[in-house]
Amino acid sequence: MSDTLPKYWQSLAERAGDPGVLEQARNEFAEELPVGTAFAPPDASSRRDFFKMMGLSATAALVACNRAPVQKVIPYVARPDEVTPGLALWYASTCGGCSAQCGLLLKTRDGRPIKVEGNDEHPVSRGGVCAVGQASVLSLYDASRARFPALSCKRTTWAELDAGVTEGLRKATEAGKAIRVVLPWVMGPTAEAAVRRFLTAYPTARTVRYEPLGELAAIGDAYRVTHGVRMVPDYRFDKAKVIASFGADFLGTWISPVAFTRQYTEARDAAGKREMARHFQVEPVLTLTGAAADRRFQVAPSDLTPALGALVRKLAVKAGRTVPALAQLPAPALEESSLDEMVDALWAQRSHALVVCGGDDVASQVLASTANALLGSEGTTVSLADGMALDADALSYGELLSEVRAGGVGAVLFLGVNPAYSDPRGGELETLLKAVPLSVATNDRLDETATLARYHAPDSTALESWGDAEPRRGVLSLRQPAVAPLHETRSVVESLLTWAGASQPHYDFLRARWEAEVFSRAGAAGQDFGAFWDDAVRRGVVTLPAAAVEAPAFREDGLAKALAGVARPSVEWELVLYPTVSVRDGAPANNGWLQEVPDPITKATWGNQALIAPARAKALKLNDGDVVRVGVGGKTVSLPVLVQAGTHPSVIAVAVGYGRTKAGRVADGIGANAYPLAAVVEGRARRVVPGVAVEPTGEKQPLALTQTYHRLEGRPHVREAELAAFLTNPRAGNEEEGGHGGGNGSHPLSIWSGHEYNGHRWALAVDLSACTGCSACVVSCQAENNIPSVGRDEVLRGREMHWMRVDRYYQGDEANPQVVHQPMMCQHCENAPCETVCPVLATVHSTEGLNQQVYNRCVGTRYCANNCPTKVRRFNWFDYKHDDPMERMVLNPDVVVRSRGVMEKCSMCVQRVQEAKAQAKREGRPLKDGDAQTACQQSCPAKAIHFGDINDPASAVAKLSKDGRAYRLLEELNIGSSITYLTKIRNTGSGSGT
Amino acid sequence: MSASVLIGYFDSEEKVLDATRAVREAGYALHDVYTPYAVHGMDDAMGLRPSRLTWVCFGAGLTGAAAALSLQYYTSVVSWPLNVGGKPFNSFPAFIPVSFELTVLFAALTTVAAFLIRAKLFPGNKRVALPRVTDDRFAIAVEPREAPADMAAAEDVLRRHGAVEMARVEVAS
Amino acid sequence: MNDASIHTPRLTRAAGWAGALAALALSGCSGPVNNQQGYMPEQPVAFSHAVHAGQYELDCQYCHVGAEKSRHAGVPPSSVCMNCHTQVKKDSPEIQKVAASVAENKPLEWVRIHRLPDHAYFNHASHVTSGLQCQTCHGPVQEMVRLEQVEPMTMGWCLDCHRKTAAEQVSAPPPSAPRSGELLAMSSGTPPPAPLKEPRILQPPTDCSSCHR
Amino acid sequence: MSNQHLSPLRVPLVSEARTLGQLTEEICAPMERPPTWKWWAAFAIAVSILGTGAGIVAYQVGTGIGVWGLNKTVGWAFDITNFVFWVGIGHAGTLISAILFLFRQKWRTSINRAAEAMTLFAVMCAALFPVIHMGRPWLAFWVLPYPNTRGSLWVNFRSPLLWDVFAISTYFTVSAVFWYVGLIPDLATVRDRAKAGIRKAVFKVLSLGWTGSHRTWSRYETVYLLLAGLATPLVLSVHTIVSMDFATSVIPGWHTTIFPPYFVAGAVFSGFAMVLTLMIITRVVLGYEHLITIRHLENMTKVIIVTGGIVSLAYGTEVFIAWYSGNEYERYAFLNRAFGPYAWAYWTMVTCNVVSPHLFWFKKIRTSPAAIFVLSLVINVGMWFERFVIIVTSLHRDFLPSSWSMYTPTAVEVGTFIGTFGLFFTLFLLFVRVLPIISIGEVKSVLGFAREPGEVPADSGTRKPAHSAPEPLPAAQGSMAAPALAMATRKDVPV
Repeated sequence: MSDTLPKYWQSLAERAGDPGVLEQARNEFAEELPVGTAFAPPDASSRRDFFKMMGLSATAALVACNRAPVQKVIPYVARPDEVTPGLALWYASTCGGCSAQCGLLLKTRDGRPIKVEGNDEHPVSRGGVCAVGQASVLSLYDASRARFPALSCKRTTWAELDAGVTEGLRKATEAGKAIRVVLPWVMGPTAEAAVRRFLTAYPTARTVRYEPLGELAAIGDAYRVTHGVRMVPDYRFDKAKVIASFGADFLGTWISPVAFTRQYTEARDAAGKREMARHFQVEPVLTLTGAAADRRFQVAPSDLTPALGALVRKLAVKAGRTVPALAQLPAPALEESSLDEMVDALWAQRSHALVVCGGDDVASQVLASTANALLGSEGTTVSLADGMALDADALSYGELLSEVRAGGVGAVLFLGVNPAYSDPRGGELETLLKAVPLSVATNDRLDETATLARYHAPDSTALESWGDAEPRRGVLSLRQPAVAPLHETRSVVESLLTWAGASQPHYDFLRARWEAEVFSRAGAAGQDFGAFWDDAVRRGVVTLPAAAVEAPAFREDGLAKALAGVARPSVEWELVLYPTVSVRDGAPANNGWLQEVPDPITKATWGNQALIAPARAKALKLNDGDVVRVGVGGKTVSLPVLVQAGTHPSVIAVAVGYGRTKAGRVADGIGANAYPLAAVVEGRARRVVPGVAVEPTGEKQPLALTQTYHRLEGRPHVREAELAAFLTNPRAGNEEEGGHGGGNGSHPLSIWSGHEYNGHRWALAVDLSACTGCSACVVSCQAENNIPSVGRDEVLRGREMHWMRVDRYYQGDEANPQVVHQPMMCQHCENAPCETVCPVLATVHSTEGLNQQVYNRCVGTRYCANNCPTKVRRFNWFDYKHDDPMERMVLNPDVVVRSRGVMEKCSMCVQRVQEAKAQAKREGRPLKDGDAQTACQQSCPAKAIHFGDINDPASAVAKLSKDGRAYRLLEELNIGSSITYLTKIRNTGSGSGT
Repeated sequence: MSASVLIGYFDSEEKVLDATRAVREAGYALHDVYTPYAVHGMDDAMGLRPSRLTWVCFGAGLTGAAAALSLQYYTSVVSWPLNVGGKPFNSFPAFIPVSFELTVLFAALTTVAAFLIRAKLFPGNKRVALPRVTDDRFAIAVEPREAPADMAAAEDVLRRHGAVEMARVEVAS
Repeated sequence: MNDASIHTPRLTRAAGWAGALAALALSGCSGPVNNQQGYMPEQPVAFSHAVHAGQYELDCQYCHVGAEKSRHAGVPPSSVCMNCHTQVKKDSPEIQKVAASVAENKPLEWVRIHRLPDHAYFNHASHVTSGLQCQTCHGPVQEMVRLEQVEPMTMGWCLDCHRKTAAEQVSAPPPSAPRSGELLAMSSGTPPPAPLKEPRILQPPTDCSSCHR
Repeated sequence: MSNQHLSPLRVPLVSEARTLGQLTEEICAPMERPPTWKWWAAFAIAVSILGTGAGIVAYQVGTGIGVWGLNKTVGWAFDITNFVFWVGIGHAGTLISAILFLFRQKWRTSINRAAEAMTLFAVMCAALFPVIHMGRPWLAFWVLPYPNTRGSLWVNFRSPLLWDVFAISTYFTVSAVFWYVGLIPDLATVRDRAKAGIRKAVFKVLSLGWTGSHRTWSRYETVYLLLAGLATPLVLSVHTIVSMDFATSVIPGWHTTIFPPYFVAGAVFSGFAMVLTLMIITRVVLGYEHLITIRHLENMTKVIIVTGGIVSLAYGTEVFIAWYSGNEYERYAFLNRAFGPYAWAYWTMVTCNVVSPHLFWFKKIRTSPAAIFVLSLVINVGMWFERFVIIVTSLHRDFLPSSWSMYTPTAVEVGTFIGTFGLFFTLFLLFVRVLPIISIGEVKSVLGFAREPGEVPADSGTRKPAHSAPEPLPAAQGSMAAPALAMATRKDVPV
């Protein structure tokens, strides 16, 4: 039977089967789990300690079963003031998921953080949160996180660790050996201050900035060339009218996808602005951004830079400038006409045009910067004044390796970076570190790098620690803990300060720095810092008045040198290593939600694949699931093939972030690690590798896809219109009125008169034009509604449990298809086919128009799911137990955990709606539009989902449902869907029609 | 009180039909006729009236239909009306199948029950069948009369119509 | 047909048995299934609601603070008991248990009496702010020396009240907790929001998703 | 019974001359002698399959429906296929009994008992699936409307599944009653043949004190007629309701108005095929070739030709309407059936159900038990695939292409299906052992059918030895113990 059980849940059983592991697990738990310590003196000042207690009573509640076992109620001994059991507390904070640092609201219940939402007041992320940010709350409870500091992977105390580290640092300093702090580019101003304090304390210390994907480094280095400053400008897609992106997946993974998505949808709000930015995408592999583009040109990876060069050349001609450095660039394979189309469009908008470039190639970033300079878009779509300065003095990781090899390094500190896994030279680290007397890692777990370090000083997660961020100059985002550290971990800032001999709590350091540096700039004249601080903590973000900053100017002098190496090799295969929107560079991989959220393009879960073009697959007689060996320079990785439309024929693309070996029980062994295949050019890792060998192994490995059919078969489920047609006819592309009469609002002939909805009537509107398919909603829904992750085996059987999914269809040529995304959830049909067929009334309609599913009444005939025309119902095939005592803490106590054998589906977040209604009632006021938000709506970075009362004519959803773009699914069935879809508008410039 | 019944055994359907008619025409009261299978024409021969079980069946069927419809109406409209798939509380067309089934169920069970009761068939019944009438013999049972001579005449009638055997049996009345 | 027809009484007897069985089956189905009515376990501390809520007329929400704002009414922390019992009846062995709890920082493990299954959502605040008396559901607590579950607390019992309340068009009392704006008004001097003009007619929901979600 | 209207078209229903006593003897003999080793072997196999099936079901109930191959798109597959398959088989029994009775088809008499038993066993097999296909089968009783403490939450009388509950339970109850009522006189025969002992005691209870009184016979005939009259629309209603599980849905390929007659015809089609399968075995094994004659078999093949024709017509109509309706989903559903990933199942169905019955136009095939036997199996396979095709190919690709998926059964599903055959044959073998599988009373009443009055030998007290079977299958020969063996046992009866 074991092989029929889902793998994810099975792995516990596997562990249980191994007595050694079991013993280890037991010890761990005995020592660390709240059981013994729950009643330890809760420090009166540490207001968030008591979650443990509440966790315990929650455990009791979950254990409770049919017939009255005696249940205990365990109250606090002394209840913290702000906590009322059963009431949610919200903390404004800042995401630590990636360098974008979006604003968050953390929802805690009874002391446990249970949900991450976007902070609407945050001027950069503006209420959106991506999938990774959403999932960070599950990572908080990751059972594989380090629970204590360690020396040589064995438990130690912080005091011993600090003594050892300080001693090691002192020795290194005394010996004149170098101390190297390896850290990411973006840590936040206060953490950078702590790093500076550390560097001051140890004169031989220097920073090494490490970034697995190399994107920020490439931009920084390019701007050092073109503007003399190592920085990342603030890209403003909202101000752009034409966007040309060369391989930058800015909606998916590039720099700050949440902020960019919101800006992008604003720039393309055809309905509101009556105009729409045109988006060109030039890329070798279909990305989320390419899928959204109006015009997508497919090029080989090695052709990206030449193509961009040619574009810049043409721009220079338009601008009447001669840039000699451009002449040396090789000619691109991209057609002249395509280039001209882009150049004309860009030049027409000039300062409102934006050229961006992705990847880790400095030359192409230099070209993008040149293009923006030529267009004059600096200051509008590319703001250098608001940009983010990067550490100008930092060494590269390659330089560090050389130093270590040379024997001059006395201490290395890894601050949350994992080069042993994510650098192609990661394998060398183990031997190299043996020569370094002191090595310390602050990674959150004993991962690939931390196990190599002598000391492990685990950092607390972003949800457990203080901190701040400056995602745009002048926008200061505060991070506050939503819970005291669950384990014996310590904020990296505190660690650095301690080792620098200036030990003080992170909070004090942060507050002091804010008082000294932020408060003074805030222009809050006459205000008391205490009030300012309290307000900042409450809001989570402070926007400082614009300071007059002189933006650096473009200069040509370095171009020739920077562009010297650009070549266009002609090879059979080029390997592209790309990050996915879920596990990104691999850091958050040990997270069931992220592993299971399907890739927005490939729809693959649990692992990476070798993506190849359909034509190439046909030629090689390769099908989905055929395992190929990808090799370069003696290193090989075996991966199943996924035939991916929109892939350049010379490309084999592999996602990074998989194949972890020491991330934990979820991620280990899922997929293969492709980082070792990366090239190393001049000490830098490069994710485009020309000349790899691809050979079929003859093996098969099924792909865990959530969608296996990719064409609409001409069905009108997704409707689209060209901008020009839409501007003349608001119903363009949406003329179809449903098969047999009817149309928006009006009902086809029916023998029944229907029911009246006199009070609220909830409905959703989904703007297909705004939706980018990023899948943040899927994870948000999963977090809000206690949806289990079922594991690879169950996904393979087609049993993922997501209540909402994002359908992705291809149209046109499969070599370079048009892509549409359609969020799909329960349609809450007025005449719901599922309700009629349930024998036991487990699914019926509410008086507020919701299609209710009563789990406890369900006997599990699955008839409803069969009769569901949109197949959005999900069945609990097994007991998907939330049995990890840590991970169970993430459960939302307002939503019941479903047992085996029952059907479940989207409830339109009825618990949130009820809570909003109850709140309004208690406050004695009517419910306003926007009081109740569904989880998917809340986190959508594109604000593509609108929820509200369709009976309230003032509500957004009521207005949208009457829009010319509005249509409902399957109207000819007379199901009366409550979900309105809005036609997708494209701006391909091809005139009219779809 | 008990009395002896005269039993005449026959070995074929034709003979027993003839004999039955003859016994009745001779003015004897027929106690009953026992046969191994349902002999067609015997109702006439014995002068039995058609059974009234058809009416029981009809009544029970009506009861079943009424019960089913009221159950469905009560539960769906009165007790807890719920909006199921936008259909009205009283979704009459959808109630027809169950009504039909219950009509048949009530009719069938009631008819059989009425038959069993009327025919006094029940488990634990101590009645014993006459020899071989459940196999290959047909038997006519003639009600006794006061005068023994009459019974002798009856025996004669039976014998003339081919009775292969005669017997007198005491039965409870 | 009069052969051996002596067994009619048996038939009637059998019919009687069948009837009795059917009645039993029916009563079994309609009777309280799985409810805890009458549950009155012993508690770790012999706390008497009759003394506190009855004799001394303490407000329920003095101890059960969550009742008006949270879904949980909450069991009071031991420290709440000690608000008075540092002075009153310090020497009682029962009080000493509570004092010990506070001293050792070890919560008392009360036995839960009123409970709904996990799949039923219940919100105290919604009911209390609608003007429902605690006793309506919890019985005459102020007379109970040892607490007992009085009502069946089944789904049907909940629904009966919801349906009746909806039918009778009962109004909610004015909110006792400050409304949004009122707090601000109290502290900052801005004009408080206008009082509600019309009383809120209670519309207790009978939708499944009100409680099952 | 005399028969005045002899015609060349009518042939005797009992192919060899028999006395009443001989008939009793022959029909009761198999249950009165100890079982043969072949019966034991067959029974052992059936019980072990049943046991395995029970184990598999226990595992499935204990672990979860996830052990089946279903997924988010295909929520029913083997389970409901098997359910409809077994219900379909369960249709011939009551149909043969009731409809043929109403139409005065006297040839029914020698097969109706076994066919009714088959109905009951098939319905038991069928009823298993709606229960175990539930995610929480232990709550299956929730489908019954009974007063409860949930505010009295009732059931959804609009759901075809609920109609199924009532239809299947009514069908089972009425079929069982019909069968039992038919059995009462024969039970009395067995009772009267039995000597004192357990058999006597048991049959005494079961026969309810039947005396063969004609006053009772008279009412009995009325009741039987009424039951037949009730059962006939019931049979039709049951498969109509089963078809409504699909027909009332919105899924293309299910949402079809012709389903009720189509399903009923299909049920009769498969039911007769199953009756043929069983009867061909039984007549050989028990030596009943003169009771279950070639003519009986031939008549049933004719029914199969007709119902097969109806089924074929339905297939054609579906495809035509899918094209004619202009509904893109409907069109796609049928194109997908014929040419999609499950085309193999569709063409298996067509071959078995549309093509193979036409072989019965040939008299030679129609009168060859071996050929009929093979074809009956083919038809049953075809009818199983029909349900599979309807259920799985409609579900796996419906409206939104994004949710399209494939279904592959697991060993658990296949094992459960095979297990139901174990249940079916265990019950059938027990039935063959303990009850007269041919209605003694009814066959006796047609003994004289199409014979001169004198042809029926009046019982002279002498018994002919056992008939010689026309062409017994070699394997079955040994079990044909001569009725003469049992002759002595009844000599103690006077007269």
